[in-house]
Amino acid sequence: MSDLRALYQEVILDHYKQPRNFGALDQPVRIAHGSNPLCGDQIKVYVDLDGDLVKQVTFEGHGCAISTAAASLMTEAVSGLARSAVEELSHTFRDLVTSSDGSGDQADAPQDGPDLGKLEVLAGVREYPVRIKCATLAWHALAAAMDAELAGEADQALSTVSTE
Amino acid sequence: MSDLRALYQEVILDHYKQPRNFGALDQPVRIAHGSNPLCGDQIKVYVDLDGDLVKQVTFEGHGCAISTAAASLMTEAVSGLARSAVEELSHTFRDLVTSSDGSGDQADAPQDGPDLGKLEVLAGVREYPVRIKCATLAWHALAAAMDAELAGEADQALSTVSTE
Amino acid sequence: MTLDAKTAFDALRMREIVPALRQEIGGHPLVYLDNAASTLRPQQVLDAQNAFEESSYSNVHRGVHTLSQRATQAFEDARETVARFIGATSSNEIVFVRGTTEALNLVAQTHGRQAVSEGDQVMVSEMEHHSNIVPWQMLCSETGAQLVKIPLTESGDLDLDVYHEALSERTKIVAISHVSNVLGTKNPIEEMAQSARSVGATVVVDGAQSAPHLGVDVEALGCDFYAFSAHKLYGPSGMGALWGKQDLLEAMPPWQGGGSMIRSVSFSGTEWNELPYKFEAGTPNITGAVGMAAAIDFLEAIGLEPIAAREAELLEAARSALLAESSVQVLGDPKQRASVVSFLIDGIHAHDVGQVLDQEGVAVRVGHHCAQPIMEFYGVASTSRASFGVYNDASDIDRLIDAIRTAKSFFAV
Amino acid sequence: MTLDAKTAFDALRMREIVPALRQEIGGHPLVYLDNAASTLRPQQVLDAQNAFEESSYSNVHRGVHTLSQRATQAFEDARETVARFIGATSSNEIVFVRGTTEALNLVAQTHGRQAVSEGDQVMVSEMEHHSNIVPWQMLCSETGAQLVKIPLTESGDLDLDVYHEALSERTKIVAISHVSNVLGTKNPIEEMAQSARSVGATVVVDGAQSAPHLGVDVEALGCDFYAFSAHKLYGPSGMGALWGKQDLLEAMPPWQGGGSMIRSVSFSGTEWNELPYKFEAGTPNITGAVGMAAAIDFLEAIGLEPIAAREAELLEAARSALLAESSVQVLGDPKQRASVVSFLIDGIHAHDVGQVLDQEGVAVRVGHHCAQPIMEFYGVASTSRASFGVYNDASDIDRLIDAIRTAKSFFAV
Ligand SMILES: Cc1ncc(COP(=O)(O)O)c(C=O)c1O
Ligand SMILES: Cc1ncc(COP(=O)(O)O)c(C=O)c1O
Repeated sequence: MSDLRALYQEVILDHYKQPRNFGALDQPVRIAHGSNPLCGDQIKVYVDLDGDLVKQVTFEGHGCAISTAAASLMTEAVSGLARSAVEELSHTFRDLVTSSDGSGDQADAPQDGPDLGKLEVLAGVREYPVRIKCATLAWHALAAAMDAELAGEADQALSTVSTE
Repeated sequence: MSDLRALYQEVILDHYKQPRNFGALDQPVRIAHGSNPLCGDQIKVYVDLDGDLVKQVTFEGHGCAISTAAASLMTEAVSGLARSAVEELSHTFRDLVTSSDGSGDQADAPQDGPDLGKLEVLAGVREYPVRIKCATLAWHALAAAMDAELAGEADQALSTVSTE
Repeated sequence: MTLDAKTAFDALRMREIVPALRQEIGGHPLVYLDNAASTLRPQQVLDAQNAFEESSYSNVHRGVHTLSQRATQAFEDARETVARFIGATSSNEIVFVRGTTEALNLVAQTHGRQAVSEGDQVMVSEMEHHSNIVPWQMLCSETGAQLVKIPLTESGDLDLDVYHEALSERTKIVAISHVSNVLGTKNPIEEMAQSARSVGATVVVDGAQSAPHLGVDVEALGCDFYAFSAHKLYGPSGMGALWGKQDLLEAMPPWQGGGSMIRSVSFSGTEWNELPYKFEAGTPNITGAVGMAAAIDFLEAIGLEPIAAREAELLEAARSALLAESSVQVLGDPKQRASVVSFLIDGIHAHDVGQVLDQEGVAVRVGHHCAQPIMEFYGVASTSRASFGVYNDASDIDRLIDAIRTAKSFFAV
Repeated sequence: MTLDAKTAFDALRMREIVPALRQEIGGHPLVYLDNAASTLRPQQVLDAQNAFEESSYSNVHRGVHTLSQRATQAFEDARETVARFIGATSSNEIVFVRGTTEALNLVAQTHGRQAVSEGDQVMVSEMEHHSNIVPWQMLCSETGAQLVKIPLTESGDLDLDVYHEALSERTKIVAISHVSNVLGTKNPIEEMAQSARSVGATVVVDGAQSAPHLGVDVEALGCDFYAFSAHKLYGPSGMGALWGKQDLLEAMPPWQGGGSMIRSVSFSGTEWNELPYKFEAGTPNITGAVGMAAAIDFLEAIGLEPIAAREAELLEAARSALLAESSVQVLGDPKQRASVVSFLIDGIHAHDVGQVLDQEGVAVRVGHHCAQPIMEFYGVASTSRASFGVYNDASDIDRLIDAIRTAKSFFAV
């Protein structure tokens, strides 16, 4: 159970049960789909861009606790930032959730990059390689949305494998 | 070495070095090819039939000691027999070389059927499953020759497998 | 449980027999309920493989030396064992493959290409594993044939009325799983095969989930091909078998070319070998065959009937316990079923269910189980699945239910 | 032998390390000279497989539970090991297969079908193993392309003049073995690949006999595909790898359909997965991958360079001893060679040679070695072949020669 708490921190459960910025934007400048075939999760990220400013980000979709909370936390973290700051944050976040590769050594976490704030609660995912994709799904979709040259929908399928 | 002697009895070595009835028949009534892809052996059996009588059988080809000696011994054993007697002999011979399936128990050898005479020297093959096909190649070809409804050539490839 | 079966299983003391079951996960003794994905190997299977490696391994066929003869003997004995296990008339009808998936692809790419042309139909059911859908989709898109779906009903049975109705002279192949890996549905192959035969279609049975759990007799099933995997029946991964009717196998072209499937090769032409070698190009999984035969020996020593009876009881006990649990839903209620049950917990995503259960030492599989059409049918993205094997017992179901309660309380549902 | 290598091998005390070598055959300690057909496994490979079975086995990918994560990790680590072993840039370029034969068929049936049309040419050499002939023959007969032979010279080398001359825009694929399994010839792949590239042909290398004996760097070879088998490099049977250049692999259609090679499946359509999973349908040989990686670890711990040097010395010593022996003929005298020598004894059929040698405890392979075109070229039906591995030493050559003398005296030649 203690291990479970490390993965599913209270903040995560809270954002899972009450996702923030949940729902479509009326007039999004960009939209992207993300899907994780591993668990069938689907996510749609709406982005309101104003030049270089990410004014607001919302999301819709159904996923596991980790992917829902990660999306919810992401929308809070990036709304109002400059595009470049979002990219930096995205980078730092991915480092956070992948860096220790399950060794559990917190000291391995990246020391540089922007402050992750509440996003830190997702650090526990590092111990669960198979869940890392849950935590980064929304971020992949956001990146796809921002990269899309034109307004419109972008598709981002998280690659995965399924055997049994 | 004692095991080798059981497989390669003196008679076998003798027939290997000096195969009897070796060569084509001038006016064969039947001819059949036999091949053992396992070792690349090829044999051609010539049969001079007179009604129900197997007047003479000869062979050509290159093979290992067992297959050459078996062919040579066969030609001696069957020449002059009635077709039905040849079939019976063939049957008894196959039993001889396959019956104990390597258990080495001579008592397993068939007690009924015609007297095998010199063909008995091939009994040691039973201990070497992979060599059984060497001992029966000529007999397969002979059967193919006798079965062929019309004078002409019959083909008999001994099925086998080759992997490495 | 019948008394006899009980004795058989008690006597087995499975945790002693299967080394992987001796471990702890998250501080709890492992409860392994992921048998439909793959099974754990009994010591005797590992021992058989190791002994073979130490005293008899060599490449098979062709060799004169002692090891090669021993290896060939063991390999062909394994084929006999497999043939007997599924009631094949001859071991010539057993083609060794990597597993069910390769077997189905072999049939689709050889017999399929022979039998199916533009305008023909291939029927597969809506409950198939991807391995029994995609090869036929590929065949259909290659040939211009149509892939027709035998639909599911809410209970998780196949809609046989639709099936019988849909069969026609245009139906060339019917491919169905014997037992569903998601719903546990046991399909009435005998009946379905009979109708298929009456229109001249060949029947391909995906036996991945039936071979380990039911006593299978391919002749009685009335099918033409039957495919299964060793790793689902306590044997090694990378090993499986395709059974096919001799006349069909003989009429089929080879699939892969190489050593062992030929009689002779020259640049002017090549002759194929006889059955089953025509379909076994290259060095096979030799030790895998020995392991597969050892796994079958293991199963047969217990007896397939007691196994089926025992697993049926476990399945029903698990279904009842799951149905009795608040917030838990069980997928489907098939008429005949075996060894597998899928469930959902309201408010907890299957991925999270799997995570909590793992922490409690209970291994289940979560996801779409390579059967996305079933997920679509029930309108879910994924399920949790418990599947049983010879080494499970009633206490494993208690542990499963306890872990589900932990999950519910953790997620406050 | 260089001093370093000698130390390395002495220190290994191979008979202690490889359990199968501890047995006696015909009352003599086994001398195993059939390594080109298949190798024997060191204890550490068996141990790695057993340990994996006991603590980490489960089906790979998709699973959330601990065992499935361990299994996935071990499986993907094995892929990294294989990639590193042959100098691949990315483990995405490594497709796990049953062995060389399956790898070659995969390339022929996917890339081959894409690249080759009627009137095109596929070139293979006259020294190929059937596994590198038949798949191309099948492709040619399917597409109407022409199979062109790169001829042998008496020494057992390829006639490179003819090769360079024959290459043209029509040549789409050149398939050659790195090392011949009959003659031991080491073909100049770099040079041959360069010419092939200049006419736009893809180069497929059969590495079955090079991977275990040379340090292979696929990038340096300049080829497009490289295929090899685990069972020939002290790993398990039923396991092997295909390396392909990423852009080629990406452009290729999948070969087999099923679980794991898809991203999503529905009756309206299916999306393929990314590399290398697109080519790995169904449950793979999971424990086999672990064993293959353990075998590579075993080889790398000794070092591929010392192995190549040591085996080269053994080969030359064996060739000299055979050539010095009356009535013995050695097939070919290739410029560059490795680990394999074929010979004939006048007046004794190879089958009988193999039999006598076996009785003396010396395992060699006799027959056509799945390379009938070579037999045809030299006008022989079969040969005896001695092939060396890491566990052989000079005393094995003495035993071979002694056994040959026994055969000669037994048959009075
Ligand atoms: C019903 C069914 N069919 C086919 C397969 C594929 O078997 P394999 O992965 O061993 O090829 C599975 C494995 O989950 C299955 O459950
Ligand atoms: C040169 C060569 N190519 C291909 C093969 C086939 O390998 P496998 O049987 O492992 O598929 C062999 C095996 O003998 C070989 O020596």
